[in-house]
Amino acid sequence: MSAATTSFARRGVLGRLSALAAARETGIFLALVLVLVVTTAKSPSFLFSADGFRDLLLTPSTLVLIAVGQAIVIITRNVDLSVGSIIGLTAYLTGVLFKYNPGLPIPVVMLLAVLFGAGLGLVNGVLVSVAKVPSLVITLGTLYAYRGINVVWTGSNRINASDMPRDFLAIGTAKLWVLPVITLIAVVVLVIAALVLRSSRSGRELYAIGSDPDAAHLYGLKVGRRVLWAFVASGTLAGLAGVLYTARYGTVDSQAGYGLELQAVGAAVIGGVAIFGGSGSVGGAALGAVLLLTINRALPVLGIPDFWQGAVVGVLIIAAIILDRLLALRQARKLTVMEDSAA
Amino acid sequence: ASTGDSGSGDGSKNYQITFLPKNLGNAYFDTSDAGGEKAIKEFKGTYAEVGPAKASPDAQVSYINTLTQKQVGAIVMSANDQKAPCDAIKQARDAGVKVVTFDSDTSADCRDLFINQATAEGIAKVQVDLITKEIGDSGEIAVLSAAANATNQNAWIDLMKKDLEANHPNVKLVDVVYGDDDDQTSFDKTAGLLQSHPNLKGIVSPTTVGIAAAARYLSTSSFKGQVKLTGLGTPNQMREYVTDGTVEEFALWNPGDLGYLAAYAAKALIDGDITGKEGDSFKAGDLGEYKVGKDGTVLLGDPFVFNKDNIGDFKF
Amino acid sequence: MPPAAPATGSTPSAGAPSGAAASTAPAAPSAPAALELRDISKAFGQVIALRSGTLRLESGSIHALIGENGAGKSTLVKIIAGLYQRDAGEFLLGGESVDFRSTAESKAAGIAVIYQEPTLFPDLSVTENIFMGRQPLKGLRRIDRAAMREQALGLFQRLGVRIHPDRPARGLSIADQQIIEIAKAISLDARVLVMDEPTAALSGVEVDRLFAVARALRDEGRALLFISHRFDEVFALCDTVTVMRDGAYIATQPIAETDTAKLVRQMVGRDVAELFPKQEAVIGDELLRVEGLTSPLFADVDLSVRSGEIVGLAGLVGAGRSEVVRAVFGVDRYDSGTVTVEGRALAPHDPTAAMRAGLALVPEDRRAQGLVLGTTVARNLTMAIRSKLTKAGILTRAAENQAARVWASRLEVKSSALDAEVGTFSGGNQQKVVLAKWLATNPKVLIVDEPTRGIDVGTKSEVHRLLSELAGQGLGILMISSELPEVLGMADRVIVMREGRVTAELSRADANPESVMSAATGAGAAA
Amino acid sequence: MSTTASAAGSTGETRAYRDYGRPLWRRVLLSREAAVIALLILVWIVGYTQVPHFAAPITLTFLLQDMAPVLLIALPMTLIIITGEIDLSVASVMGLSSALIGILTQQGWAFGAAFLVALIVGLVAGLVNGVLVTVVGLPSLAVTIGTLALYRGIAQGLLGSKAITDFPSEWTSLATGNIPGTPLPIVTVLIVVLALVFGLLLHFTPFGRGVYAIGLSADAAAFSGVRITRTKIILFALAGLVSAVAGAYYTLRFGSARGDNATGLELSVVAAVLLGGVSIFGGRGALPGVLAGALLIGAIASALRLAGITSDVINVVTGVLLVLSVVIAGLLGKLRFRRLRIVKS
Ligand SMILES: Nc1ncnc2c1ncn2[C@@H]1O[C@H](COP(=O)(O)OP(=O)(O)OP(=O)(O)O)[C@@H](O)[C@H]1O
Ligand SMILES: Nc1ncnc2c1ncn2[C@@H]1O[C@H](COP(=O)(O)OP(=O)(O)OP(=O)(O)O)[C@@H](O)[C@H]1O
Ligand SMILES: [Mg+2]
Ligand SMILES: [Mg+2]
Repeated sequence: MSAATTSFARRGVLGRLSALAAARETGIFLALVLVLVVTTAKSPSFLFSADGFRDLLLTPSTLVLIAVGQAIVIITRNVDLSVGSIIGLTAYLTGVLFKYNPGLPIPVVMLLAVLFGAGLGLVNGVLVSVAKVPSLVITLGTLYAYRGINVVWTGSNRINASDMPRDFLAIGTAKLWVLPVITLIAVVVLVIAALVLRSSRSGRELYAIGSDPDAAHLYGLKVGRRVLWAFVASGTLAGLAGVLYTARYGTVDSQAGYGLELQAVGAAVIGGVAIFGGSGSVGGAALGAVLLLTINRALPVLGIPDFWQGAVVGVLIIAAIILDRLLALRQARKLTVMEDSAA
Repeated sequence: ASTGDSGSGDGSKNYQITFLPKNLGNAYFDTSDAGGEKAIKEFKGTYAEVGPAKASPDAQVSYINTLTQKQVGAIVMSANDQKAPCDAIKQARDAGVKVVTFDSDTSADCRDLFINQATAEGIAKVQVDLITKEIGDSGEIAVLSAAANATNQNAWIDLMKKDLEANHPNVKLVDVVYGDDDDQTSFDKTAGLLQSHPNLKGIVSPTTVGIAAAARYLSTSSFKGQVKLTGLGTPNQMREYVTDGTVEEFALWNPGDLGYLAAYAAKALIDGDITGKEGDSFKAGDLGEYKVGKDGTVLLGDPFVFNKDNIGDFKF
Repeated sequence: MPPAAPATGSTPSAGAPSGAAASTAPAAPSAPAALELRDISKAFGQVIALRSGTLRLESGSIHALIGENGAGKSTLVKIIAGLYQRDAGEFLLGGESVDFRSTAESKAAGIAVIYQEPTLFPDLSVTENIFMGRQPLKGLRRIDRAAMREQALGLFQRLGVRIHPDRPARGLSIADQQIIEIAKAISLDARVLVMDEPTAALSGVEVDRLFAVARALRDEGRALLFISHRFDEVFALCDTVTVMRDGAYIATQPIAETDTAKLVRQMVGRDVAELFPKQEAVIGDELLRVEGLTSPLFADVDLSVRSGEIVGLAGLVGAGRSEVVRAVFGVDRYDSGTVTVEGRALAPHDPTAAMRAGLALVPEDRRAQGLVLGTTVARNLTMAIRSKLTKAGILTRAAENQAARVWASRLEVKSSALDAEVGTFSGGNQQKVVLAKWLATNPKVLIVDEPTRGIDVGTKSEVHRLLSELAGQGLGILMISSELPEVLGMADRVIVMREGRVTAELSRADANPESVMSAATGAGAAA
Repeated sequence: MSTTASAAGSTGETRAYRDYGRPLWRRVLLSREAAVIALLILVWIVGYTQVPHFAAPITLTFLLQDMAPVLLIALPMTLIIITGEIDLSVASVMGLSSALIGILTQQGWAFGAAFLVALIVGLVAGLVNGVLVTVVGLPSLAVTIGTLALYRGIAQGLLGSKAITDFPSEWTSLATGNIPGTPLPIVTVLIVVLALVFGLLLHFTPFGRGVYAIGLSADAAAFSGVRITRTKIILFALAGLVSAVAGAYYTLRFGSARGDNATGLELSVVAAVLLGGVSIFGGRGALPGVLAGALLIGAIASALRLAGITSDVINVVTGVLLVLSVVIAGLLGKLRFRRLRIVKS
């Protein structure tokens, strides 16, 4: 019986390395590297021109933000289909605030827009957790409602680059050393989210809730409150993405962010976040977002016409979930073997 | 029990004219529809504008249906698809509603009149002329278009290809990409173009959304001034980039005039002055006299080239 | 449910339980109890789950709570846990009145609960499962994984089990899941530990280990509440026993002052004459034959069942018995071997074919496998015969109700309307629905997997009488049971499995506790 | 509670079990379907009396034409959602069907033959979804987000920037014409026939019982001999097939085959199904509610458009209705629970 302790001894350095190699995220990272290598071999400027490198980092940044938010929500066995619409509303709010209140300092406007996103997320969260209604239905509803409100509010209006301060638009392209500022923001958000989800009690509770909500309730976890906060987080990140969207693209009409929700879910799924909650990481989701958009940009370089991009993305998503399934089966088998040998 | 509607007139003419742009929130259509409104005010009609939020091919159909039911005098629309709205338009015309297309046409047999902003040849030629002049008549160029299915875009691109082959053997059109008249997509597609084609010397974007997005990308990138950009744009959107040197020259007709002309054409149809057959002529307010050409088409005029020197004169 | 026979114990009527309870409750000692419930009531809609829940747990003592299915035991537990809020009554903890709004509050007050349903998070490691919400922390309030893992290993060692601390809870056997629940409760270091049927899925060895831990905790001065349907366990472990019936408190007595017969009387309100009334039946032709059945979970399983015969399939939990019958019935795949029914080979992995051939399987997990919870009694009763009820391919509600009425009455299912949801039924009543559903298919061979697990003595003997009658009518019955008395009492022949293999086949005469257990544990035999 | 005497012992005699625990009016009037149908009638009455031109029969024509693809696809989607799965790829299958019909007719195929090929491809697309979900065992939400991109990508890849617009008028008139003498478009016949077929299948066959059982408890269904894999594959294949039909209808109605036809329609279908009272968790819902849900969305949209309100407001209305319908249903459930408890105690 004393053998139990030793046979399940902690992994050494080698063990950790092999665990890293087996991690789901590593696979996506390698796929990303592969895409980069192949594409750059074909056209060196894909990576090695100043703009190529910048766009590699810059293009996926907004998607990374909402993919991280989406991952947090999906981990709790929910889904937030309204993020695209939240981006639309917060982007427009950003523009409107600048256009009609030229005196407002830039950080205040940004903060207000992010808070607005958080508020929209809060609405989702309250409906889901207080009314105890499935999130797919609720956020499908708010996807429509938020976008509809946006269209009504915007009308045929439109925010142009000239309506906004140059300093704000500069955020869209500014760099800190070699890193675009927007990318830096995305990375900081990602690191914080990853730390919280991995190493804080409340972060782990999100996994527990997603793994089995009924058990979590019996266990005494504050399921409603945690789920609520997950939606607020998703809304906040979508709000931030909306602000950065405005800074980067300079023009906002009523369709900003349209259809991004499925891309965000797709990115999370490609990144190994299980659609039924309980497993996956925000890092994986972020990598999924980068891979998705990098492939999008790589295809034309590789000579595949624009039109086939959707098909490639589809294959990628399906391949990713099949891979997850295979990995899960393998892990189950390995564990049985381990326990047998320990016994 | 429908309540009686004003103007669905027995005695007086039914001057209820509704503009149906490809989508709302598009600066180009804001300008053209404003031109239409101005014309309609002049002849004391009722102006309205409805439209979908997103420019999808089927989205205009239910609007046409509704306008048919409401018995408006005329619909003035820019079609999202050459064929998709035709059946609805036919129903509208059967119900006595006149249908004028502008900017982007449907099949000639389904509408009454098409107000052509410029001939396709003229538009293709002015853009080819501008870009070949700017890049010194040799090297690689690419096209950033709107939706892959946009009728007018594709017609122009075909003509440009022919013109290039015939008259500019050293200029090679290496790629056509589609920004879907979406700002973000166009922006990203520009970035993609520059990477896929390191030797690219020029981009032509025959769409106002595309050229503005491309100009914005170029203006903050290292390609500014290196890669030439021209196409069809509006002065308001392009002013900044012409001033900072990203773009030297671009072309467009005056969309306000286009809407203005379309509204008068609709009035002429309602009045019964014209029926849309070749040779009909009508008076379009300040713009003067216009003649209906082949296939029920009315031509606005030649495209206008904007540059640093004249852009200050335009406010749309 | 009016009592059918005169009761010997106190028989409080449902209307006035409190007075009766007071008369039989032990005199209040001077020191406050660790936990005390007085006249707790709780209703769910129209269902009154609890009328007068009364219970007094002393520190340093193990208290048993017994009662028929639906007596309200689990409801009482969930009120203690703060999962449900009582409608009326008093709840004292250490002499002070408490009012838990959530399970977190009861946990904070030092109450650990093992629920009847496992509450694990399948995607998380077993270590995280044990420490969820109170993981050891290091700097910056980060979780200290190393420390957490060490503590988990310590707990496993104390419980004497080998489970990899990093493995996810998904795929754990029911027994292992229960062990994790126990580890979780122990790690809480609570003053009061409540266990709702923790042994239902455990084997003898595991039960012994659990008991050792429970006694150690008692000796440390904690109060334990133990719920079980197994009297032997109650007598082996507990100091005091409280009986409930119909949501009401019946009696509390020291374990030494009572016996099984008395407890049964108190539970059902009448004498239960015979628990295992197997009648003689004519053993006829062979109906089911399984040869060389092999899968990753079992190997070379041979068995046969004849008409009129009850074959007991005995073994420890985890021996793979359920897996064998699931494969036989076609729910699971198997790698090799044959299943023949009345001489005809059965297509593998096709329950429909098995049903057509005359097999019926009453699975071990009633709520998840036996019944479609969330739909009506009628739909459940006719689920397996729905194709036979059609006219020209069309199935109507009238046809369903017609058939359901017949079978519900034949098994005396307690329900007033046919569109009542089975999820609201008590365990025994649910088991009757499952049995009826399968008898409706008019099977030749009835396979029952733990047919009386977790159901009360009254219903239990009804089930036994039914099985016996069916055998008498010429059915072949294959009965998996982990309860030795049940196997020995009911079976004409006993097949014993261990670690996926058949280790013995014993005639009724040869089957006794020693012979079955030695074949099941491998003791005495060359392993 | 039960007052039936527990006559212990003799089997054989039939006990008195009532068919229903609640009176008819409560079962019917308190159901989700009844609420949706009532709302539909209400909208119709308001439209009829308050909105100019709404009373015209042509409103119904346009409404049915607009909603036909949603109504058609909602039928198999209802069954799929009742099994606890979902199919988000339906609109992409429509696009694929449209693109194929376009390409093939352009290459000189007869329309009928091209239509048949589109149907087969739709069926295969559905089968692929079904196999990935059942045999490979992947979650349908993720799978069909993948095939949503994949099928749409193939459609756009095949057709590129082209829009093919020449279709024989005898076919297009099928999609645009009315049943002679009525304001009902011809496609109504297809909708009614398929609605009857799917209604029978779901509510009056053993297969339908299996569909509900799978959604409520897949395990218990498997143990009762419900062929889960087969059932789900059939349903996904049917969804593919019906989507292909809807794609053909769409192509003919607009006379235009394009790769991007019907983009985003999947969400409208799901919204209609959920609004109609089907539980996203499976096991609950009925077809009449779904049909009413789809018609409700259509009726509100046309009333708004006729009232001169930009029909994008319909998005707000659809969204809010969807949210309200589930929230109110949830709250009502809680309330009923509480009331019963008060009565008892
Ligand atoms: N959430 C609930 N909703 C409705 N009725 C319930 C609920 N929980 C329990 N009941 C009912 O309350 C009664 C008591 O149930 P409880 O689970 O407490 O019994 P038990 O004594 O634990 O039985 P078992 O021995 O089968 O575990 C039963 O009739 C049961 O159907
Ligand atoms: N989901 C699972 N995944 C992997 N192994 C499992 C799973 N379920 C059971 N097992 C293993 O299969 C074997 C048989 O399990 P099971 O508990 O069903 O046996 P049994 O003899 O049928 O017991 P019972 O008395 O509960 O019917 C055990 O080794 C168990 O660990
Ligand atoms: Mg219980
Ligand atoms: Mg078992």
